[in-house]
Amino acid sequence: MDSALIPEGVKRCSVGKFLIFLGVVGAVLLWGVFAMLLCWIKGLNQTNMNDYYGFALWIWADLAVIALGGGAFFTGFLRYIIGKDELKNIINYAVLIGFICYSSALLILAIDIGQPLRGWFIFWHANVHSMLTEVAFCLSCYFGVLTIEYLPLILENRQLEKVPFFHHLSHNMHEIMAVFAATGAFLSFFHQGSLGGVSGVLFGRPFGYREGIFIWPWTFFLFTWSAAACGPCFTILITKITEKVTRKKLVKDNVIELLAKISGWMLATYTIAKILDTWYWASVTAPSKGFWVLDFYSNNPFYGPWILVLEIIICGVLPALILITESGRKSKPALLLAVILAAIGVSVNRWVMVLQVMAVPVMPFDSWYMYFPSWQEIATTILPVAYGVILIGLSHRYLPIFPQEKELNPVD
Amino acid sequence: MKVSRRTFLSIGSFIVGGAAGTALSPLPWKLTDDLSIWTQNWPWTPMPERGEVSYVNSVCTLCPGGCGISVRKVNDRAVKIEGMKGHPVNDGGICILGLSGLQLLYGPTRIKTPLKRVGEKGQGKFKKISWDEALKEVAEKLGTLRSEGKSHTVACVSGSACGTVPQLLKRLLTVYGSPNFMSVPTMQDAYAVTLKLMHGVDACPGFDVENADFILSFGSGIIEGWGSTVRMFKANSAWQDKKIKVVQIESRMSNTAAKAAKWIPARPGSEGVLALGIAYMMLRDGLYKKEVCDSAAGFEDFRKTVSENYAPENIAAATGIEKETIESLAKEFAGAASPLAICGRGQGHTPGSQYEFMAVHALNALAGNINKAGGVFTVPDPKYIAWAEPELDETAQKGMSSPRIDGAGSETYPHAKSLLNRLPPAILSAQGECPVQALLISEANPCYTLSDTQTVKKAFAKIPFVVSFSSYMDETAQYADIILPNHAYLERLEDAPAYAAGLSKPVIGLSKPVVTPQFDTKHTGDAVIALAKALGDKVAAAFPWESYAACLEETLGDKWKSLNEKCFAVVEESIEAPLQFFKQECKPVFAEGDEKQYPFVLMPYDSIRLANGFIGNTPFLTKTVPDTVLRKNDIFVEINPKSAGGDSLSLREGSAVMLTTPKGSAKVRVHLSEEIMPGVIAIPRGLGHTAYDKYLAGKGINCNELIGPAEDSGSGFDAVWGIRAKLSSVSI
Amino acid sequence: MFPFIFEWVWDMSHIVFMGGLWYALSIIGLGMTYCLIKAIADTAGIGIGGHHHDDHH
Amino acid sequence: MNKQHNKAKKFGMVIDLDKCTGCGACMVACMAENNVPFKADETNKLDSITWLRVYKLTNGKSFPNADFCYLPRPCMHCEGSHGHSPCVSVCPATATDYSHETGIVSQIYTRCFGCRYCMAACPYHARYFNWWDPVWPEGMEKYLNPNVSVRMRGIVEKCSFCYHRYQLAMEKAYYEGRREIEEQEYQTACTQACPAGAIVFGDLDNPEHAVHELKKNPNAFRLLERLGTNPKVYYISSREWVRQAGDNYLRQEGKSEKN
Repeated sequence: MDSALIPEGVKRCSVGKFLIFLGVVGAVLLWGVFAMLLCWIKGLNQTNMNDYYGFALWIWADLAVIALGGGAFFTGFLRYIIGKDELKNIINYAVLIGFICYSSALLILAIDIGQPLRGWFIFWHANVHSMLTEVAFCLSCYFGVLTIEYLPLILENRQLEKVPFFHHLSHNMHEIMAVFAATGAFLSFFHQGSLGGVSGVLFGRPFGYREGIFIWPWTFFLFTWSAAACGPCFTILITKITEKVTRKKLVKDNVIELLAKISGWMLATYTIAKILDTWYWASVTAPSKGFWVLDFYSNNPFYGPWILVLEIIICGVLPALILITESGRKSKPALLLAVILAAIGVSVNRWVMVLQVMAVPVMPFDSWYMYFPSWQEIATTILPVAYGVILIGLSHRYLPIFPQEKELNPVD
Repeated sequence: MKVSRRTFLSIGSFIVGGAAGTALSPLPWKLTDDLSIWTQNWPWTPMPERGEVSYVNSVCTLCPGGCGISVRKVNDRAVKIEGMKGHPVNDGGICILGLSGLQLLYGPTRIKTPLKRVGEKGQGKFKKISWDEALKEVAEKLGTLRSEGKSHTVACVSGSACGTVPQLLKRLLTVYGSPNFMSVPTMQDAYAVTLKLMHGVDACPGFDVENADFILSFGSGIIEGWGSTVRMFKANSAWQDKKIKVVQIESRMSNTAAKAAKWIPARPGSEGVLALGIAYMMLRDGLYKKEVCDSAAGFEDFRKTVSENYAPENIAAATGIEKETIESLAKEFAGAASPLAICGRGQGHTPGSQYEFMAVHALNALAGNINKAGGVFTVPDPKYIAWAEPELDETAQKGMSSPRIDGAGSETYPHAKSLLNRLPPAILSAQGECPVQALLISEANPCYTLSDTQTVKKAFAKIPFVVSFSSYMDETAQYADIILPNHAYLERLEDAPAYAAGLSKPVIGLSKPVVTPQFDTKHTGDAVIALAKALGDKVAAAFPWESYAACLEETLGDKWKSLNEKCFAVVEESIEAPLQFFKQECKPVFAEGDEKQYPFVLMPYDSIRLANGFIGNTPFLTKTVPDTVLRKNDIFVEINPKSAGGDSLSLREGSAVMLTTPKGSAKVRVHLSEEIMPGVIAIPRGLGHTAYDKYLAGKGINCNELIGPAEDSGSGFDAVWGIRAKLSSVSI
Repeated sequence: MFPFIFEWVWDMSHIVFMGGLWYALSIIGLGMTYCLIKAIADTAGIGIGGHHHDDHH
Repeated sequence: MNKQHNKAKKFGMVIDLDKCTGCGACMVACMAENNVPFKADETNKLDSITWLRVYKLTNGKSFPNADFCYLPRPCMHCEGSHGHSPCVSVCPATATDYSHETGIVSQIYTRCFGCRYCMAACPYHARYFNWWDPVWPEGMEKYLNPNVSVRMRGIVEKCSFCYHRYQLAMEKAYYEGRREIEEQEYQTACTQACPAGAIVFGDLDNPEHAVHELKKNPNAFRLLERLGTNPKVYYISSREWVRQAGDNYLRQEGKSEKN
């Protein structure tokens, strides 16, 4: 039925099957949209956030998806700036995942703020000293860049490509894509960093606060670094999942392995930096404010030293070791484990830097407070996941996302 | 369809150009801007109107403390209540309840028109009626009862006995032919009986806290709302500045105890014993004012009784306090230049045992501190109400000669003027027709504030005709047949004798209307006059005034002018108070219940953030209640962790538990606190309302439902301070 | 965001931050404008860059 | 006249915890003055707007050596270093500002779009979010104060040191031809209401104001001084454990650093 739209030389499932898939995921999407409307119409009392948890699940989701979406900028950076040409076989997908992550982040932000209709004040009345201003500017600009990077892909659809204007536009955009990618990388370095700065600058919150250089706390650099390390891992992970679902090999192993190797070294260096940062913070920064590091990990029902071990050792050192060793990269289960751990690790880091910062009591007579999101918060957080799945489904079906697909899956 | 390059180009440029054009036009920017402006002026977010600012001085009558207030108005709206500077009671300060008074004035619990009951008694279903209908119905009912010779079956409960409105009610009853005027008893009444017995005077107690230099408090909530709140707070601050020592004797660490220099946790109920233990030491060591006491009547008997029974070793078990502590307390107390011993538990809203009051007062007497700077004063009634004796007709005389329903003034209870606590049992124990055929209630909420409220409500349900003058839909108003709503306190003109201010001189206040009445209400004074007029003849003749305002002006006479200007007048009057010691005729009041079956003692405690009298808590007050007292609708009781671990309970912070007393049980949650004696459970007073609005109703439980009355053997007042209790697990 | 909004101060932070922002925006804007104009021109067969395509992807 | 023209002021508070009775009058005075809304259930203190909140501190000892103390916590109007208060610098929309003229941290309600970053930044929990539409029972909106705007849902609010009272006092002074106001002309609602006289308010830099001397009391301390927030609310307590409770200390620091 829709065969005219499907790229030439590839096989896709039947329309019926595809519609069932859309229907199931669409139902989840609608649930999320319903929750989103509740939050907009009735206000944020629909959430379990409170005056102690001004930042909660959504801000974590924002930080996490932006870190995971970091595959787009870093792969782009490697492909267009460093010149790792093999990566052209995965860049499309990295861009698509990035596009989904960033549009999701913007949507979540629009739900998260108390007065969405005034959201534009962040630009109009910008306070340049606020990390959040930097986030908002760079995020929106980079989202623009991702749109620009995604647009040619859409225009390469079999039918659209027939329109000469679209064909030329797509071609021209490819021509100067390095310029956009460079701008995107520049923007990304800053907004990934400023997201790290969000909690790093909070000198009233000793758990989040870090010293740094000029106006940038160490978390600024750690966030950029970790996004560069774990974003590509997430791209690999999603690629692997897509291959599993479509029961097709879509990207050649050497491409994946190259990306995994670079990620591995990034992750290894990041983990070392993170350990150093944690050590300095635990032995110098926190004590100067009257805190012994275990104060942050005791007297509460959830946050214990285990989370530090999980984030740094299990989800940092371990995947880094797997990825930097050739045998690790070549072993499919090990590779899969490593990218999963890396994605979890960066998510745990973002969780800690948002939720645990809020949970730790600062006034000596205050107490730990735990938080569990309301269903509306969970639904609105799952909403972008459903949206992402649908967009991937549509893009994979109708757009030539994987340049190696035809070669790897010859149609009889 | 074939799209030619030209067509495509033109369509394309049209779309792109159109989009760009729109984006560059002011339209989207204007819309975005308008939307954000709209969010700043949501029609459902109120925008208070500006206007001319003015201040009206008045006197707060939410409690009998008699503080001066200054109310800020914007046009005809009252917007803020502040303390009146220069007022002898509070000098600019104001308490938490007084501050939130506008929530009562403009609040949803106001009764807006006269109401007539349509549902079952206590159900709270009413219909609106006119003032004419309402007054006519009440007058007819009263007329019928009077003509049937049942005038003595009409009773009246008033929040206080002082002031023109209570006196008008009393006068109405007198000329109508009923002796049954009752007021809600407080510690003032227990003190009044004490002063009568120990000095032979009719007087209110005054406490010269500003000049005392050692304060020994037997459970009085000095900063919990005892006496006149603001005055006591100021005194407490002055003590801090002057390093004056306060010793608080109390089984739970109240705010007062936390602020005090020394907290002595004594077994609850043993305060009177402890006071006499201190008296023992003073007598033994000759640390008392011999020139005052030795010549006082009954002193030798008193000395003998105390010496025989109150040696520290004898009372150590009862009080839980060591001999040395008692010894040093006695030395410190007697050694101070102006020591002051006070009692009246918590806010003093309940009378307490006569034994205890007299024991504590004896300490002041031994210290020679009566009617002296820094001591206790006998403050005479200001006596400004001097109306002509009314002429009683035959019915009235007959009615007045019948015995009082509550037994006050009888041989059994010679000292009490009224005994409201005896009213419910009198009604419930009567055979045949209810001994109270009609009841008038003004400024009182006995269905909430009396002990064992279940019984009280049962009794109220039996009274055939209840008339309430309440401004608010409280628990008692729900039991009314007719409600004749009074103006709220900021809407009416009324004298406010500050009998609870505890100053050494009587102070009269004048409460002035700050705003015009918001609803179709009537001043109770005017309603009483109207009722009297409707009853006719001699009853009407006793009320010659055209209106309540005219009555008040005439009553105050030469004081009217200055009162009207300043809102207060200090009456320069004092009274001779010869000292006489009492024979040991009073007994301590024990907690009801079997010790084995009920291992704990349950004790209500007062908090300044919980109004627990006739006035219900305002939303602002409830908002300040900590989450260790109330969470959602669950009340928390305080218990020492040592007591929480016992049995099979092993309670944790916030555990739900069944609290059972001989009077009833209720599901509560526990707050583990090191600030309370093991074995004692403390429950906040002031929660558990069933009436009022969603900001108060249904929150927690009323401690009075779990506690039964304990009649004092000396005065007949309800002197209950606690009850035995047990905790059992509850299935959730 | 703009010098005419009252929060704007001519200080280093604003110049650096807003400078960076407008720089990035300009590149993106100019780049897209170039692509669009060139695509229109290519479609109309005028040809700006000189070389012809088909050698790509 | 030796006073400079419109000399910069630094308004602050000194709260005597020995006098504070924990009665909560300051909280209610604040709510009444500043049109703070209330809900039917305010027992969840994590979403209950109380610009001034009275905390109860306990010494952690067991009966009968237990002790407690109340501590009223308004906004600290942190100066940080040179006005770099924790919340002001993080607000992305310049909706909160540190005034170098008065030392007051303001909140512009119509500017705030509710991102709550300032709340995350404030270690004192002095900032509150309007999770709900403010609703008054019918008729009760009559008592609302026209000098303070009612806040709409979805924005952050906090103690302003009753800034509107400063404006009114300044207006009155200008009207009477004066450049400066007297200490008593500008007092916050909580200070005015405190029945114990525990709160003293004034210009910390003005030697004629009571706070200027009071803050030098050897028993004076501020909350969380070690964070560098440089707050303008001082507390006085004669009890050592209370002063200790004002900041975080490492175990090995013992109890000697502050006494």
